[in-house]
Amino acid sequence: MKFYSVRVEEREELGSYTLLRYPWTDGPVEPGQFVMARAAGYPATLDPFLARPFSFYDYDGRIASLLFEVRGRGTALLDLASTIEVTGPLGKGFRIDPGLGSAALLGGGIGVVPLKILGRRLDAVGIPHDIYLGFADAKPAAVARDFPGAEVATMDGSEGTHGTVLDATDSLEGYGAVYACGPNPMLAAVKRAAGPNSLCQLSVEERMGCGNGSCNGCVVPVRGGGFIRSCIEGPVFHSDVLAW
Amino acid sequence: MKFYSVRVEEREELGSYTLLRYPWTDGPVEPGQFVMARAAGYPATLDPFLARPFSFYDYDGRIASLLFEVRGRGTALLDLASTIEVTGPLGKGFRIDPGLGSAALLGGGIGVVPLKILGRRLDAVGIPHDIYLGFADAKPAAVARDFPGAEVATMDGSEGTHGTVLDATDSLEGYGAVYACGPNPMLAAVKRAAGPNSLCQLSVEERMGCGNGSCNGCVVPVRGGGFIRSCIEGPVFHSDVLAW
Amino acid sequence: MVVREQKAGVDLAVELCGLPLRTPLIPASGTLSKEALGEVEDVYGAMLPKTTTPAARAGNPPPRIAETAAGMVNSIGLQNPGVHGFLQGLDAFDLGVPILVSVAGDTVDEFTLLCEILAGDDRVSAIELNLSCPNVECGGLAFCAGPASVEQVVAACRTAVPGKPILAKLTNEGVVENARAAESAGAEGLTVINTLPALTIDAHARKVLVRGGLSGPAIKPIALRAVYDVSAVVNVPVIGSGGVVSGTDVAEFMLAGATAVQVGTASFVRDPHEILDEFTAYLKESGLGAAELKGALRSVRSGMTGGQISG
Amino acid sequence: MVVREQKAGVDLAVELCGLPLRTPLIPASGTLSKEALGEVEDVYGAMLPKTTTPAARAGNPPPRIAETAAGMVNSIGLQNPGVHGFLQGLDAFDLGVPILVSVAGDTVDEFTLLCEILAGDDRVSAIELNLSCPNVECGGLAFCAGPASVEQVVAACRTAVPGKPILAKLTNEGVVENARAAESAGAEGLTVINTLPALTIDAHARKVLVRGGLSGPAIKPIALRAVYDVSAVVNVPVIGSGGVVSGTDVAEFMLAGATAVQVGTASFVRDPHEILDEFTAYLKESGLGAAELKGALRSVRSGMTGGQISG
Ligand SMILES: Cc1cc2nc3c(=O)[nH]c(=O)nc-3n(C[C@H](O)[C@H](O)[C@H](O)COP(=O)(O)OP(=O)(O)OC[C@H]3O[C@@H](n4cnc5c(N)ncnc54)[C@H](O)[C@@H]3O)c2cc1C
Ligand SMILES: Cc1cc2nc3c(=O)[nH]c(=O)nc-3n(C[C@H](O)[C@H](O)[C@H](O)COP(=O)(O)OP(=O)(O)OC[C@H]3O[C@@H](n4cnc5c(N)ncnc54)[C@H](O)[C@@H]3O)c2cc1C
Ligand SMILES: Cc1cc2nc3c(=O)[nH]c(=O)nc-3n(C[C@H](O)[C@H](O)[C@H](O)COP(=O)(O)O)c2cc1C
Ligand SMILES: Cc1cc2nc3c(=O)[nH]c(=O)nc-3n(C[C@H](O)[C@H](O)[C@H](O)COP(=O)(O)O)c2cc1C
Ligand code: FES
Ligand code: FES
Repeated sequence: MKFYSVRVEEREELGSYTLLRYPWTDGPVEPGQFVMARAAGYPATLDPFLARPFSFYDYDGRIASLLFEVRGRGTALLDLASTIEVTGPLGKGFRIDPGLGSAALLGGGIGVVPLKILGRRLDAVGIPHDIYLGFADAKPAAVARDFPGAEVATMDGSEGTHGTVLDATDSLEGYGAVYACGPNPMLAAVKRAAGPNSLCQLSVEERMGCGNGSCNGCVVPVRGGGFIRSCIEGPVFHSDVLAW
Repeated sequence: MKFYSVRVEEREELGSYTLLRYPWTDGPVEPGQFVMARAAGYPATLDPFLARPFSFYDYDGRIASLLFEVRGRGTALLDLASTIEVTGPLGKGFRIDPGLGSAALLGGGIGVVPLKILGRRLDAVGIPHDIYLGFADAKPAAVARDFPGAEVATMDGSEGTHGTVLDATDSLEGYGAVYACGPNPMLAAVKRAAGPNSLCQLSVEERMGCGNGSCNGCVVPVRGGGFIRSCIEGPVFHSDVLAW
Repeated sequence: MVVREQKAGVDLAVELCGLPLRTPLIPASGTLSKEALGEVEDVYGAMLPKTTTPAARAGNPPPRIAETAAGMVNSIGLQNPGVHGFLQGLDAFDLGVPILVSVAGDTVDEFTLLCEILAGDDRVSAIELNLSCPNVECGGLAFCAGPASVEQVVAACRTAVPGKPILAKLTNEGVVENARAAESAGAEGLTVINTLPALTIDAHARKVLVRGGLSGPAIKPIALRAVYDVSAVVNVPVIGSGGVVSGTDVAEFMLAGATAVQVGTASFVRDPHEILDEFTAYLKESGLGAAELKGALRSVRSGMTGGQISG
Repeated sequence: MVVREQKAGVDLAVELCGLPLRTPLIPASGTLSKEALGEVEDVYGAMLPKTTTPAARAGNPPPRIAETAAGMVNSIGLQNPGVHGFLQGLDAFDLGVPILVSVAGDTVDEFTLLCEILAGDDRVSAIELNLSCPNVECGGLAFCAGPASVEQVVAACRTAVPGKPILAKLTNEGVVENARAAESAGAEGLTVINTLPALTIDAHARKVLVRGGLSGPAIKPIALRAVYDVSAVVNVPVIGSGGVVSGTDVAEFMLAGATAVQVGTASFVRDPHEILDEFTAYLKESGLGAAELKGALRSVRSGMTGGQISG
């Protein structure tokens, strides 16, 4: 896989998350696409060895940005880096169908990331949409300032609705399209809540070894049996493809 | 082995070498002693895993400094670091015997490092000494500015005497004590040149795994057979102990 | 006839079992997908897709991978569409270089069947037997992939495909004896080594995370020892595999005795063009052609073969 | 009676072959010198100096070590003053915890002789047989350290020291069978695993740099699999060794089935107090005592024992 070494032009803390901006001119980027990224690789260090997947948070044709939560070593190192290694855009993003009517966008925690470009794209083609964001508490919810008009829920009630992101919605059944990104249990709940009449697309989070379809490490179970790769056939799937 | 995380207070380029200053208050440091050092360890990265040995270049009771040449990964990372991990002073340094008369100090390339503290210590006890420094060419020879009055030789003749550090000396036989640090072939040549009448001490450079005597990785062959550890019994040895 | 690849005046070509390879690099089986082929043009001397089996296999449920120090553990479970589906998709792997096909069976008969199917396919230049999977006939233990079963499988396959070279891919466990067994049963080449049995545990969840095979730079010194010791005792070419990340690593494996070298896990995090460029630079500096590296070690320290006392 | 070490209200004590250990940490043989003992007070539950042999050994000429990805290769060559000099210096290792002594012979008779010498020394609480060295009786091949020779050596030593527990230290190669053999020959404990055979090459000098044993975090997943599989088939306690760097690593080995855990290469680059502190914090968080970790894995995925299909 080809990695590009890029300078971090700006680093910002956004609630619990870190925002990194880096120069990127090799567009276009589809909403829901991701990059593999890491702080440093060969020859400086061979550990951690693998890169990590991150959705595009924003992209204006010149500057791309990542928004991430520090979880383990990969993200801790990224958080400190002044130069990072990234791939070009990978995976299949959210499909937009102007024929479906209004859309609901649901993000759970760091799962808000792909919704920013998605919202802008829906605006561009004139699809009305509502944004619902769920967080553990008020600290990560600070990112909601980047999503004007979004309904916010927190598990501890310290901001917005008390409860899950689904508690912030009345019902998803009225929407023609439902888009969601977040932890797998949230995605399964969204799938159920969306019901059979809307087109429901879920961006899943699996461990990834390569990001270009080579390792078969990132699979999700599909209806009818078997597994497919979330880096190539996803990370965004129609909810009825998934066996969960 | 205990490592201390210290901030690099100053970084300077000195000809081909890098000088790092860091706070250190756990004296005293004997001339010829060394530390194990590295840029980062667990949990950030497990590669490179081992630390590397570096002589103390200077120490004033408050600030210690390392002077090093970037050779491989360990030194390349050290060169970029703003925080480094170091041990306390290790090994047996140069022994100073005021009864021996004047001393010759010989440094080859980055082997100049331990001579700075040594020269100052000789000054303190009133032992007259001459300093001879040998380098590949004029670029690394820039470090000689830190050794006022030193005779310099370069292999390409671009500065000082054309030739090896021994070519910069008339003869070593008149000195009561000879101190040398540099590549092993240079040390062997100094041993021969020092002759049987002076006390000749050599600081050797072997790969080290631990620095505290535990791995048995850093041995040198001794006269009469067998091997001894350069991190504990050295790195400074009386020349007649060594089987080369 | 070997097609000579001249890159910066450097001769990258090697010959493997009579097959001319433009470069000694080969993708390790299971680490280069169809979708990624566009990124690797002109790098590899041969193609080597993921192992195929008689019937389609769904593979293991996730999590299938876990990162470890300078490496990773995988338990993909040989997910593949089965040999017939595999052959339908094989044209994608035609990048103008020989195609090697990796096969695995649960029984000797399955191995033989796969070889018979591939025997008649002109696109297939050679067959790599993935002998590292647990063998059902021996009760599901990878351990029983000892010399006797290696010999049995190789001999059966050798008979089933008279016209194509057979390569035996071995694990580290018992590699020298297995290499001898494979050679004497007729293998024309040996791939050394596959991943090592490994396990990762999530201490906080108190769960086994992934049980599978360890790959990546962590295992390079193990793989180098295996290649070195196997090369010393067999006459057939050895293909090095395990932890190759850089062009210098490729050189190390060839100096250790390998004729060609596989790039696996590293291709997930590096552009293999860079590896080839570094290898080319190495050859230029050393003044040698790729085919000359084998045997170009300047000195072998005494006591360097057989059991060296560590510790 | 087990001396209970209460650190932050956490129970660190374990029992190993009837010996009470204040903590489950033990220095791996060959990685902690007399000179470094001042740095490790209160960390270890037992002491374990470098392997000793009947006669003094000078060891191998340098270079003896080479760094590798997340690890190192060593070929020290069992440098030691011989068992008599060793015993003269043994008092230095008395830190108030049991002393285990590691021995290695070139022949079964040498192993027996060492055990007989140690049998009468009250300072020695148990004997670890370093079975990983090439065995001269088998023609110098590490390989012949198979079940038959393991059984032979352990049985002979068992007879020679009736009064002290015998631990067999095994390599990864054939570890499960060798563990069974050692147990049936009377070993009261198993140390799993020693370094793996490995080789490093300096491509620019075109020389073998070091041939020896690989240690460090690179081998942790290999060692964990070995401990897990061995623990599943033996009844004697297993001591984990290989790549432990952190307190979480200690927990992983104990969850995998180890009763105690050795710290080797990591002690060169970390203060073992930190490892113990991290382990203590882990226990605190998990609410378990050290002795409860063995068997505390919450779930074992199906197909997790025996041969898991990777690739
Ligand atoms: C397509 C895709 C897009 C993503 N986009 C973003 C993003 O925009 N911002 C962001 O912060 N994160 C994103 N992630 C998640 C991100 O990749 C992980 O947080 C990251 O890999 C963690 O790396 P680490 O080295 O810090 O943690 P590790 O050390 O790898 O793991 C730390 C902890 O996180 C858990 N963990 C790690 N990866 C996963 C996973 N895939 N699923 C469940 N648990 C896991 C581990 O079990 C462990 O407990 C995305 C993931 C995918 C697949
Ligand atoms: C007691 C002692 C004091 C030292 N003091 C200093 C000092 O003050 N300043 C300084 O710059 N260096 C000093 N060194 C040398 C320094 O330790 C090495 O340059 C360093 O370990 C190289 O690390 P690396 O990761 O950059 O190189 P590596 O990647 O480890 O090696 C790069 C290249 O250097 C060679 N190399 C590495 N270590 C050695 C060695 N010990 N002997 C011979 N060749 C070697 C390797 O073969 C390789 O070609 C000292 C060494 C010792 C033993
Ligand atoms: C420098 C060095 C010397 C060693 N010497 C011995 C030894 O004398 N006897 C022995 O049984 N094991 C020896 N070992 C192996 C260790 O005891 C340990 O089993 C192995 O290194 C794996 O653990 P680690 O990864 O924690 O180092 C040595 C290891 C190293 C690195
Ligand atoms: C994700 C993954 C999948 C693999 N699949 C296969 C496979 O299908 N068949 C096979 O023979 N080897 C397989 N391997 C092993 C590699 O081909 C290679 O031998 C091994 O990874 C060591 O090389 P490396 O360290 O360069 O990756 C796989 C390895 C990985 C990491
Ligand atoms: S991450 Fe490797 S196949 Fe998807
Ligand atoms: S460096 Fe380990 S004993 Fe000297």
